[in-house]
Amino acid sequence: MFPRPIEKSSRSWQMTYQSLLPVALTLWLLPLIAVAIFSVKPDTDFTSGNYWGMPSSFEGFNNYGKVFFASDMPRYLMNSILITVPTVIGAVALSCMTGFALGIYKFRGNLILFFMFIAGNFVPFQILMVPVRDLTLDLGLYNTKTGLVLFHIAFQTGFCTLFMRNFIRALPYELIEAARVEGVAEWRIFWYVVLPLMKPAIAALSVLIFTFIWNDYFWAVVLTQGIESQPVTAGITSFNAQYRAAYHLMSAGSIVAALPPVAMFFLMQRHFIAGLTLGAVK
Amino acid sequence: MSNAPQASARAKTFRPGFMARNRQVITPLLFLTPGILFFLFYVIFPVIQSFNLSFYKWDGLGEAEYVGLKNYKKLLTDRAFEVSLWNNFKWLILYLLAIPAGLFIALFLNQTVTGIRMYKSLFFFPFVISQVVVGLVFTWFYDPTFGLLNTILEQFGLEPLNVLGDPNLATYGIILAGLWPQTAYCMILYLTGLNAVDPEQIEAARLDGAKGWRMLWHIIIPQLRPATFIAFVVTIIGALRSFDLISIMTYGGPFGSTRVLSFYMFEKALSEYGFRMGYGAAIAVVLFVIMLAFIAYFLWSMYQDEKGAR
Amino acid sequence: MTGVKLQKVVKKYGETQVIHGVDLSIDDGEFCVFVGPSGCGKSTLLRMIAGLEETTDGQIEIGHRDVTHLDASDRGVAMVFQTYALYPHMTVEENMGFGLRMNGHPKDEIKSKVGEASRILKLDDYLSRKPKALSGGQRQRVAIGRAIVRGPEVFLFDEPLSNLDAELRVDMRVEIARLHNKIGATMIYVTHDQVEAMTLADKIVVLRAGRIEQVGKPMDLYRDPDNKFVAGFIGSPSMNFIEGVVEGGAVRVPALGNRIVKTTVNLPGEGHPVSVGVRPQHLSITEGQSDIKLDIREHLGGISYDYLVLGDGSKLIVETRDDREIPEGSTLLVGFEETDALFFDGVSENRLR
Amino acid sequence: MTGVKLQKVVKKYGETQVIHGVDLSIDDGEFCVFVGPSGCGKSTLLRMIAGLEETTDGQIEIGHRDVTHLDASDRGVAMVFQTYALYPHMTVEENMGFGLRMNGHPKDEIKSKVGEASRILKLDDYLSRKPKALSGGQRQRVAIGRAIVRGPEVFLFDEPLSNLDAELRVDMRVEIARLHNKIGATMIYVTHDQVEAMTLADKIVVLRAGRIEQVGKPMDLYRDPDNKFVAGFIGSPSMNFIEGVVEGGAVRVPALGNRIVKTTVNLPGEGHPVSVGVRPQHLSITEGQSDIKLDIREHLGGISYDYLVLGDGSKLIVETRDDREIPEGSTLLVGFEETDALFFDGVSENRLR
Amino acid sequence: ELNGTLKIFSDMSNPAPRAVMEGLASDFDALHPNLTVELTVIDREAYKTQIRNFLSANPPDVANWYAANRMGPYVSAGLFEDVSDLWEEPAIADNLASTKSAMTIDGKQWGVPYTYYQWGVYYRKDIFAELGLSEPSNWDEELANCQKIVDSGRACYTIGSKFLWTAGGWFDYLNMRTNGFDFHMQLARGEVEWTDDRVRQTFANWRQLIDMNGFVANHQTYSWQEALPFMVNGEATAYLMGNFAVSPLREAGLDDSKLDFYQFVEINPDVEMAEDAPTDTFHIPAKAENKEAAREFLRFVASASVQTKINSGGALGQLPVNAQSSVDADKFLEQGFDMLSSNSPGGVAQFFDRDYPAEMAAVAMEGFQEFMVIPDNLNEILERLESVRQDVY
Ligand SMILES: Nc1ncnc2c1ncn2[C@@H]1O[C@H](COP(=O)(O)OP(=O)(O)OP(=O)(O)O)[C@@H](O)[C@H]1O
Ligand SMILES: Nc1ncnc2c1ncn2[C@@H]1O[C@H](COP(=O)(O)OP(=O)(O)OP(=O)(O)O)[C@@H](O)[C@H]1O
Ligand SMILES: [Mg+2]
Ligand SMILES: [Mg+2]
Repeated sequence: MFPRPIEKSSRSWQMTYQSLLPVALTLWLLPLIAVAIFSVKPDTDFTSGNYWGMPSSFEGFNNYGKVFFASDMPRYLMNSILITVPTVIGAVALSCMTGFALGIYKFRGNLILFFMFIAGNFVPFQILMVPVRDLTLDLGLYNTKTGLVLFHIAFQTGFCTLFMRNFIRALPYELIEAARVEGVAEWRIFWYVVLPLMKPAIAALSVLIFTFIWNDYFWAVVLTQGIESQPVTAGITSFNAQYRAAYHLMSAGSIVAALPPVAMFFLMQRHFIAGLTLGAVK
Repeated sequence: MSNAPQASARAKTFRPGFMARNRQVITPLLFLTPGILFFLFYVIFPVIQSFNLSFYKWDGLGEAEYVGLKNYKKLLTDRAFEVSLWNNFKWLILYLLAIPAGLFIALFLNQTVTGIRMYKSLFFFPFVISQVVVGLVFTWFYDPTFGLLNTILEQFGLEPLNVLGDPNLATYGIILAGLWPQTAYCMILYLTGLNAVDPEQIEAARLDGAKGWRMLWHIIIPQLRPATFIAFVVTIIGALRSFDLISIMTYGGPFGSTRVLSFYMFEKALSEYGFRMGYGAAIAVVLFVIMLAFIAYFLWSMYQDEKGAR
Repeated sequence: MTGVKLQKVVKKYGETQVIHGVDLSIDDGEFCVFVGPSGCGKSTLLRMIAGLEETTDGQIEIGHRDVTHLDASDRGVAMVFQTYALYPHMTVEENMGFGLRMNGHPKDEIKSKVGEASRILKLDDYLSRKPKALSGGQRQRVAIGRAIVRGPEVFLFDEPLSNLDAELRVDMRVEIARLHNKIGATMIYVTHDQVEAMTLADKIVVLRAGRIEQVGKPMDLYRDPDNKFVAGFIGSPSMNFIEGVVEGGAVRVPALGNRIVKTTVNLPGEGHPVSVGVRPQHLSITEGQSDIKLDIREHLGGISYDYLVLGDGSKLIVETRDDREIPEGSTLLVGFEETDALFFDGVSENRLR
Repeated sequence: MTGVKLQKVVKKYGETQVIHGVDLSIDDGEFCVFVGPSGCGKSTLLRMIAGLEETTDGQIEIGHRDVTHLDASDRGVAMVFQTYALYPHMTVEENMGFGLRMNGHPKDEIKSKVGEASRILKLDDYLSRKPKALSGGQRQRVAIGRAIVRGPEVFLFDEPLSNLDAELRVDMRVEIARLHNKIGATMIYVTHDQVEAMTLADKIVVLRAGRIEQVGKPMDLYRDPDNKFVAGFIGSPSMNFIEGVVEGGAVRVPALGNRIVKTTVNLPGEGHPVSVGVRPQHLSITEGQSDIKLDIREHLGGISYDYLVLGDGSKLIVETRDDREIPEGSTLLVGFEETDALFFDGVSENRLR
Repeated sequence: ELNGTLKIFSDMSNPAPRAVMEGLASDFDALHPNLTVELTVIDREAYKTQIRNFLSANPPDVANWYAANRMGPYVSAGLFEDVSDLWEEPAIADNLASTKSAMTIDGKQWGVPYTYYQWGVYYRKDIFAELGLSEPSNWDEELANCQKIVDSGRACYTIGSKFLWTAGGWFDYLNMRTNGFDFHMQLARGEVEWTDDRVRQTFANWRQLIDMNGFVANHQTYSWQEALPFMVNGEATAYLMGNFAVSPLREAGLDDSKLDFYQFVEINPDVEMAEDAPTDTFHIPAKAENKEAAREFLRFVASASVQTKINSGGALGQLPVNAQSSVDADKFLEQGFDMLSSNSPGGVAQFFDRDYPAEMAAVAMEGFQEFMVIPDNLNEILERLESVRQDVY
């Protein structure tokens, strides 16, 4: 531990460190591991008080089978996907444009607009709750995925703009100047020069927004109400209401609900971490 | 070379059209318009509306009734509001523990041994998981009958604790649950920050005889300032926005002792016995004002950075 | 017909004025180099010509076209940046053809033009590589290639070689000279490297704090500077200046043991301060009793530089070619031919002629 | 008694060996410069002496103390980094005093030592500034000041001037020389700058791929290199090498019109290839019919460089001092004094003596 | 003949009620071939907040809700359809007369009830037998029983008060037994101060049970379902709950030999017994599109046969409202029916959070929970409630 590379320290400390790592990790993830074990236990383990022991039999297929075939979870998962994916696309697309405009051009009010996005991103979103709910009702989008998607896009645009603008800002400005000198129109500069260079940022941001939106609970509760439009975070509460005290099923349900962002994170790990570094803020 | 070229120069003098002359202004405007419209529509106007609404009494169904500052006056004597405010401060202070904790883990993991990438990712795990799930997991962890916590306490022969049922402990219990993903977040910020630490400075400090804690304190931490700043900002925001965990773990209880402003306003405005929109909006405004201090601080430091830049 | 003409060109950033009414005309096919100390406005002036900075006042003509308010993309210039500014996501070929492609030229034409440029710059083997797979010198060549392809009227270079290491810099310098010989376009080149300026330029423009100090051929500036600033700026190591006073139609130099330097130039009135400028290679030293001390001697192989400290604390640099060693710390006598000395007004710093 | 001695020092990174058993001894108070092409191991060797890299094998002594396995902070060395490595969050004063503070020296002592160093380096006015408010040269001085304050036995410099611009580099070079004269500590200095190496060093160590090629005084290396590598590496512009063949006890040089160069050195057997090395200033050119062409001529004021292309495509650089203009593209005759030529075995590249 | 679609939103999200609701929908669908019935079942807790939104935003044609005060806000906001016309039809007017008052606001009726259920004490017969206890009939016996149970290492009552309303049930019963039904209504209407001595007496009685550790510990962390296992595992012997608790208890393995029911005991002999019997209802949103079909559906669920069917032990396991319906041959339903029809002379209340205004109910139930955990805070709690009362009414 410490910035001093471990290779430079003694052999025995290296061994200690190597063996300390899995121990620390297990402790750190203990709650999750417990849930994972819960999810493959038979229900008799809970009635017989065997909460923390090894599963007396492996019921993983059974439990997860219930989640997938005997509950509304698949519907909720589908809803989550239908909410998350369009939001990611919309927010990233919008913010590519705003980020480009704010990052490249010098015009009066640039900084003010930029700060508006940042400030908007940082407001406690509860303050938006009542007006946004009314707005959504008025638009006839209450309890629709569209309503949720539109709001998420708008709200995430603040953060995404901050992220994209800072990323674009870090691109060598000469590239844009070079293109200008070459007689390339501004929108073509955006499309052919800036956008391809933003690929890493787009990837990173997409993953980031994906997890944010997937894990959103508050707005799901505020703007939707039923199985036809609620995402899995809200769905899990009804699922849990349905299987109250059936810990094995609740665990399995939770794991299913948590899986997509986790999978996303693992697939796109590099981008994800890059994303945090680049944009670095939420 | 005297007359003719000048004439032709004048002839060729090119008066660009309005578009061409203002290209550097119009282009960004076009690019910004959709984003700004969205944002105004869904974020900026609602904030203003909330301010406005806080001067009304409205049950969300009928007509709103203007009541002036009455909602705010009522806040002053509302015990639940006071509790929420206090809890918010507890959140603010204790949530900041995520920063040193994250730093500690980051330092621990900042090595190059085989599989370390995997470890780093796994340590980051809690942050990727929905707070709803985190809340559930910790509720079970604290469960007074079978929870792991009490199983462990029993091992040590200690009295069982009902963390979430004890009005003095519940908030801390929830904050601890919140610290788990937040620490992971700070950890990853610090890990990336550590990547950017100038190795030559560490070497210089080694030659200067700085070791261990002193190296950390005098050299490493100052260099991690950007990471710390961001960790600070996100932690503060996270603390003030805390809602999911409370909603899942205690629903504000026992008897309202774990409420924070964001939850209380939800309760007042949209929950089963609520629908006092104006009052809820007034709470939101208070929350906003608290946050404003941090937003202002953040913008100010961004402005300092921007001033020097291009 | 593609010279460049600046008339009373002014640039302000907010309140601060960085270019103070520059007048300059660069002929068709000329190689013009801007030099000057850091921050004097070289890049700014170049970028104004390119259209990357707005011109606050005055007029810029390229080939008799008033381009002052034209967008960069409409000026028909090409620019080579210090950082190359290659598009990292495109291959060398795409980089070079990008400008043509964006302006709707047919594929065949692009291909043939890129091919021609790559032949000139010996880039044929790298056409399908991405910039990051190229060495610094190759990247620089691609950047130049990109400029060539569009066949612009004017080339602009902003310190194009300063990111290369010494050896490559020499090679690329020669390359650019060769290119200019070959395509004969107007070129404007910013550098702070003495050698580049002296060797490449048809015409050097010496800038100082947003104003032109002198314009001329390299050797003219070297031999016949208009003022002390230019004299000190051109040539490496810099010219030595020794303070003197006009006395009886000649200049008395106290620091050199009150040596009286005779000259035919028009000296100012009696007692007026005058700077005597002598280049290091025109000074000669011999051991001898005086208050001039040899501080440090640097051997560079063929030549040595001797750093002298005069009695009044000022410093002189002497370039010597012989291998005769005078120990550091010795006292010295310093001499020079009177014809090698230049004289500058001690107050206005203008050259006395 | 603070010389540095390396014995069979080896460095491996995993499997790759980058330092191959170096033996070197540097005397107390000596100024030793490591030069060599990029990647040859200069920095690695220096950092091994500093204790920043572990020594895989061999022994390092500082002042007769075996420090091979000592921690960096216990070796009594100070290092100046290429990037300065100033602590950005501390003022100049804190930067300089940091080492003493970490070693528990009392405040007064730190203050007086920092004061002394800042006086030597003329940093008094900047003591309370943060590094980012300083210019490059000032930062470099602070970095040196930080090294001085700790009063180390040995100073290590890793390309300390390479981030400065040309003018400042000259100033700081002289500054370092002066500092060495003043405090007389042992200094080891890594650079790839010819001029720095030649002017600063008491002793130059030429490295190549982790091995020492030659050690000696600058002018000794310049005049009397042991092999072609050293000959080509020391001196700027580099020595010209022209390929020849031993014929009848002399060397025939086909590229110069089969000129026969006579020499007293021990030549290898008949027909053996030999490189003839001549420095640019020792070549002379005259216009005349031949297959040697003047490619480009660069004027630098006092001197000019002529780039010649020989019939076999190889190149020569000639340094001329006269102002006589030979047009570019002319054909030339090239001559040199036989005594100015060095000879190298065409196969082993060793110097023929 | 009906056609188009009929959208129904329902809060019957627990497994058994859900099946009933789905059955209702499909039966109705089958009756009307040209009509498509779309059923949306929403989580019972979530439904309570969401009804406001969908009533105005995307109203269904039929929605579940509750009788009495709970429907007040929607009626006054004009979101429920006046269905007085249905109540003029004899099939409803005659057979549902007993609940007409609970469905009436401003002299009009706003929906039809389909079920109600008794509250009372469900207990572990086998444990009572084991301890030699019998069903208590007055407060002293209750306390005596409880003492024995506590001595045996169990809790008398399980309860999960995380979502507060279960504590409201306890207060309702203690208050109605201590002060009577009329006092309950006065308090609900805000006509009595919370600091009144009669209220204090209610709490004093409650405290007796609390002080003897009559309730399971940590009830504040559980929902009512999470409190069930205490009873199932025998850690607690009884549960004051609505009849809907029977089905999960049975599912958990408590058959009729282990599970039994008794009416909440008399405390103050001077007051008449009164019961909580919440009535669940169907309404037509004012903005419904297919009101014709909706009315037909209301008639359908109000009919005797349907109510018989849906309230049977295998289905909801509750009491039908229609007088013509028959009560299922279920031990608990029969007992409940008897109790409500013959042993509840004081009156029938809806439930704490249906009789009291929402804001009052929210603060009060929170106070009850606090009282159950920290009885010593009573004064503070009552003062707080009093100040809210003054605010709300
Ligand atoms: N965007 C800007 N805002 C304000 N001042 C500026 C801006 N850009 C440049 N300047 C100022 O204009 C002056 C000229 O800058 P310029 O970059 O042209 O100098 P330069 O001669 O190219 O210097 P260098 O050799 O260091 O590149 C400097 O004093 C600089 O501080
Ligand atoms: N950490 C490392 N792991 C593996 N190889 C390394 C490492 N550090 C340096 N090397 C290798 O060691 C050799 C010597 O590197 P070193 O930095 O000492 O060169 P140098 O002479 O200082 O070069 P330069 O002039 O570019 O600074 C190089 O080939 C380099 O690739
Ligand atoms: Mg510049
Ligand atoms: Mg190096």
